[in-house]
Amino acid sequence: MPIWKDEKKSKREYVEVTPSRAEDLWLRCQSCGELVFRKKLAQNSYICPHCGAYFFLSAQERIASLVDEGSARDVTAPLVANDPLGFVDRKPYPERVKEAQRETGLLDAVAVVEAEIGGHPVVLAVMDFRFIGGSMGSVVGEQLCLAMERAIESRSPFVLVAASGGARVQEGVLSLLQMPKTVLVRRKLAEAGVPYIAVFTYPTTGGVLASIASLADITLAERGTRIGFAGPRVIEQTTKEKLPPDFQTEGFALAHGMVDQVVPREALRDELARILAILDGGRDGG
Amino acid sequence: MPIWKDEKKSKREYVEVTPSRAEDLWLRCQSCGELVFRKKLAQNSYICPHCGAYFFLSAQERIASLVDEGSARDVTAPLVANDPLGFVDRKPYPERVKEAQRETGLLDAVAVVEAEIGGHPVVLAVMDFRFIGGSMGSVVGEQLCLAMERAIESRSPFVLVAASGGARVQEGVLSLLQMPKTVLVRRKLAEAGVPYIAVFTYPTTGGVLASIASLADITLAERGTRIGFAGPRVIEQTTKEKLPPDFQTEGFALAHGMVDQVVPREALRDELARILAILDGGRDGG
Amino acid sequence: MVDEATLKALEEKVTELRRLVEQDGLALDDELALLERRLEELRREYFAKLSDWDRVKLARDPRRPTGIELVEQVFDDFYELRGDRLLRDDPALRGGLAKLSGKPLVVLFHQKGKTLEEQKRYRFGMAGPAGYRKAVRLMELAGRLRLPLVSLVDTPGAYPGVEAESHNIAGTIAQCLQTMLGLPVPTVAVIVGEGGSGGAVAIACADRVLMLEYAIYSVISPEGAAAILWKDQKAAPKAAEALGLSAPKLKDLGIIDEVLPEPLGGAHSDPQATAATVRTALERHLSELSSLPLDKLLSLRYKRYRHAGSYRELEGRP
Amino acid sequence: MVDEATLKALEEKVTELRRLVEQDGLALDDELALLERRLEELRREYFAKLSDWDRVKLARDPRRPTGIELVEQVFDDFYELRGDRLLRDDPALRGGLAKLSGKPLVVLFHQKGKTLEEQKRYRFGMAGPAGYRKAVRLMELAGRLRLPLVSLVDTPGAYPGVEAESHNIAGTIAQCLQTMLGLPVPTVAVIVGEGGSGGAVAIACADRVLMLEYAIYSVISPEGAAAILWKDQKAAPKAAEALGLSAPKLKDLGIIDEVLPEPLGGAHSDPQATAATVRTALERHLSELSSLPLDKLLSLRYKRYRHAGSYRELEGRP
Ligand SMILES: [Zn+2]
Ligand SMILES: [Zn+2]
Repeated sequence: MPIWKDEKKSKREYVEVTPSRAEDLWLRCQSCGELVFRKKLAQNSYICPHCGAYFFLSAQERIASLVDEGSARDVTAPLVANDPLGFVDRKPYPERVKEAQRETGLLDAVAVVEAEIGGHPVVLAVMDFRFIGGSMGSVVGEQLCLAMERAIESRSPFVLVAASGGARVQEGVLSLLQMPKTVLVRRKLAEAGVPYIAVFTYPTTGGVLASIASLADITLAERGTRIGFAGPRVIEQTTKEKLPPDFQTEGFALAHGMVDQVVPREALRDELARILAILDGGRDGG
Repeated sequence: MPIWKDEKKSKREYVEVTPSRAEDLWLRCQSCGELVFRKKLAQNSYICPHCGAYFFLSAQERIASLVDEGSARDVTAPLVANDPLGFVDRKPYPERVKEAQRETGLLDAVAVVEAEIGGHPVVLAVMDFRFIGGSMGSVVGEQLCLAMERAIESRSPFVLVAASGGARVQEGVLSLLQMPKTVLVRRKLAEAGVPYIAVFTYPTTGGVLASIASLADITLAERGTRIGFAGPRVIEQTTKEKLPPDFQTEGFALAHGMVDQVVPREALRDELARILAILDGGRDGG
Repeated sequence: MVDEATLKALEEKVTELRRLVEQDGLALDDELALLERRLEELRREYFAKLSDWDRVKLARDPRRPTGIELVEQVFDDFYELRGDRLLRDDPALRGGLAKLSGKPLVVLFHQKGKTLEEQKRYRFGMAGPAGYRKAVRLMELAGRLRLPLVSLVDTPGAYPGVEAESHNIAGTIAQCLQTMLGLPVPTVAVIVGEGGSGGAVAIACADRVLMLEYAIYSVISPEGAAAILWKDQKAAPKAAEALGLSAPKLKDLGIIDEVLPEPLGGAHSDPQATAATVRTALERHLSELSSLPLDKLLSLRYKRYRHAGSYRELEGRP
Repeated sequence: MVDEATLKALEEKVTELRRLVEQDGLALDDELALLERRLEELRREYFAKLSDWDRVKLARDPRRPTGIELVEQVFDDFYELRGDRLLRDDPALRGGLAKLSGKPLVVLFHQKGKTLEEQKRYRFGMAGPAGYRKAVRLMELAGRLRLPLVSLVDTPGAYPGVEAESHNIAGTIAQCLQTMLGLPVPTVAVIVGEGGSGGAVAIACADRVLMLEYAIYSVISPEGAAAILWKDQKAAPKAAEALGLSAPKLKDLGIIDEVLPEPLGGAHSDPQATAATVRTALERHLSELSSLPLDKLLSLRYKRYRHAGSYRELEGRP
């Protein structure tokens, strides 16, 4: 999985890092080759203390890195994917789902928690790219809708940490329909006046970007993410265009007005806490 | 007054044409030098039958060229400009207003009629560039608001033929406030679901373009008009930019998505009638 | 078994012969009648066992009536509205005012080309940010003037390119979805050719979604799915089958409301008849939807999209 | 009579001397005190007979606190939001979330620069389509989250240029007006420097419009009016007088609600005090507006702008 590495703040580099297994106490950084103690890594927002490379984050690790310790309550609905098309490519879809479940410990590509960030309650949905590329199928769509409905009910801001390669191809048009579905409930969130903050992490692309992820009140991009609708290969094949070197980087997105701020991973929690503190008028003496 | 001339459809040229006096039976085309019989000119949409140059149109002539014969009822409110600032440049403002009134036979830079176009009732407001450059002061702002309110009441589409150099400088910020004022009533028009068609004629610029004129449901540009916010001289002085040859032409506006269609003057009436016929669901058997 | 190439060759021969008879007055009526009978037989045979890959090719056939051809035949009048009021006018996604059964409406449609030159001009029906922004503008116009919205969908997908990404094509599609789903007027989408991914659903999230019989609607192109999932370009026919992109299949899944039958040989073999079918269906669905009170219309729309998807409650953690 | 140059020279001398005393510890207290007394006298004299042209120069003085400097001192926290979601981020018109008296709000402000380099970066506070589109976006955000909107206006006008015209700067300003006038939340504008024409009113059509004492608000720059109406660049001072662009004059005309007093010498002579004045005024006006029911707020806004202007009924045709 290619992720971003910030070497002396000037060189930009993607490196392959194997997703970690929960039982490993020590992890080897694929960028500099050093062994890092997992606990230390967690304290350092999963950034290699030796070379600054960003380790890939599971949904669980991402949640832990963002919320106030001990505040998270898992509210992911107990839903699993059907196989409406009886889809078989090199593998049957149900098998892919089961494998991803085993690998990630998740039911599908998103985890939802109620938690606090800097003392401010939120409904937090975190997508996991390890689960079939973070693709949005029926379960992801439903989880996001349920999360937003929960945010409306509790009047807590909705925070989405996006990480997705796009639609869940194996569910066909039903997967495509998760775009209007999530947008519809985002409209309800807006009508209720509940804030929605999106965080784009590696990668935020395709149908997720072209629906729910692009419609936040406030949009942060984690440093090193990829943000774009179409894949670079598709673009090069279709248009024969030469892609600029910063194409679909977070800097490209910022330069083109697509995101409000680019945030280094280690600052993300504080940045969210600061925004939530401003919005939380009722608490701070309003 | 520079207006546009279409010579063999390829050459683009602006020519000076003196505004006509109502008592002249024959007019000399400033483009080709030929004398033209006024009545014949009127029948030809005030386009020179010899060279195709567009003659400058007064508000009264424009109205006559657009509406069904005998259908127009003048509903311009009997309002005249005050001189809130006691403004004197090379001439006192009240004197300028009186001169313009004498020259145009209008109270201010806009005339409003209830009329029919192709049998479809409209409230039609036509600006007159001869009246202090078609500038939008308090009277123009109020007339446009009253016209829109009349359209709301009668549920007839509102048609604005814009021709303006911008704000009425002599009324200071009060003139600037005609921008939010007209936009506010345009909001009411929208809430009432009454259609609004704007026709950009020579020239549609400045504060009028940056408010009411840009907010129509459907926007036509008469061939040969100038459409732009800032004057070319201001732009060249401020930015030292070289302006492209088609800058702020109706073709430029079409190319940049600012207008729906460019229409030759002789087709304008039929074009409006066709749009009104489509919108007029109740009449045509709906 | 009849293959596509044989059929196409015969179709072309018949067309040519018909021209000779009709225009040049050649006395070939007997030969023509014979060939026409043979063509009909072949067509029946071919269309009886249509594979999904055949459907993909049919849906993309450049002879198929394009957006503007349908619009001009389906509606009584059409007045095109151009431009997104910011960037430009995108010719790949067009729209304007139109009239149906004497009532005004707003129509949006993708535009493809027939000749190579046209195809280039319309970018093969792939619209960019300006196109989808124009769509948002016309949707808002429809809402403001209380006019129903009809969309005719025919695109391989949104245009992928540097300029499109620079102008936030993804965010613009999201805006389209958001606007269309909130319209206080009836909305009907007809997938008339290719319904390709995000670029299609952006203007297809309607109260009613209809499909021409040989149109396709898919989350990804079969070629794309073949490359990504099968790692094999040649797997496209297999992918087409797996993706469930045909109109009958999508009707079975409850994703679309109605399959609009095409003439034998496909829409291009009789564009007039095809347009008449679309027209009749639009009249019926619009009349049904227009009779609903607004709150009912909106709550039905809400239900339709809120419950889109297929999943089940967990019976025991995996 | 004191002129601007004399005053400015003395101001600079005092500043320099103060630096020497405070930083380098030089024993020049007596000289400083003397000069400071003299400066105060001169200031009093100068500011007592301020011409409108003097005000124009004051309003444009690059030493004046810029948008971000005010925002950081007026509000308790400020979180900048960037980008128009289509073109780019325009640094000449900025905005974000802020807090005042513990309550969240959305703030918009023009940004000018102090140094030449900054001035270029911020295009002298002249925003283009991306800036006004960002303003629309943040206005909509304020409406959605029910947050009051505050704008600090300081611009010579919208940016004039080919790119701005290509992206419909006029239409974008019109959108700004339309959005701001429809917001279901209290809106307060403060003209803190230059309120230049359409680029100013685009974010100044608020429920309350306040002005710093030496700010200006004008339909056209005095230089522009001089060129167009007097056909004479040197007539700018005369034009400034004629245009009625000073805060007291605009208060007399009922165009603005309140003149916020500046420290002697102007806002830049005591930015903290200026910010405190703005803050207190904002708190008062927001608290008044927030206590109104929404329909009352909107009907007051409607009256304010519907009745803007000065005209009379005709007594007899001319
Ligand atoms: Zn490392
Ligand atoms: Zn002539």
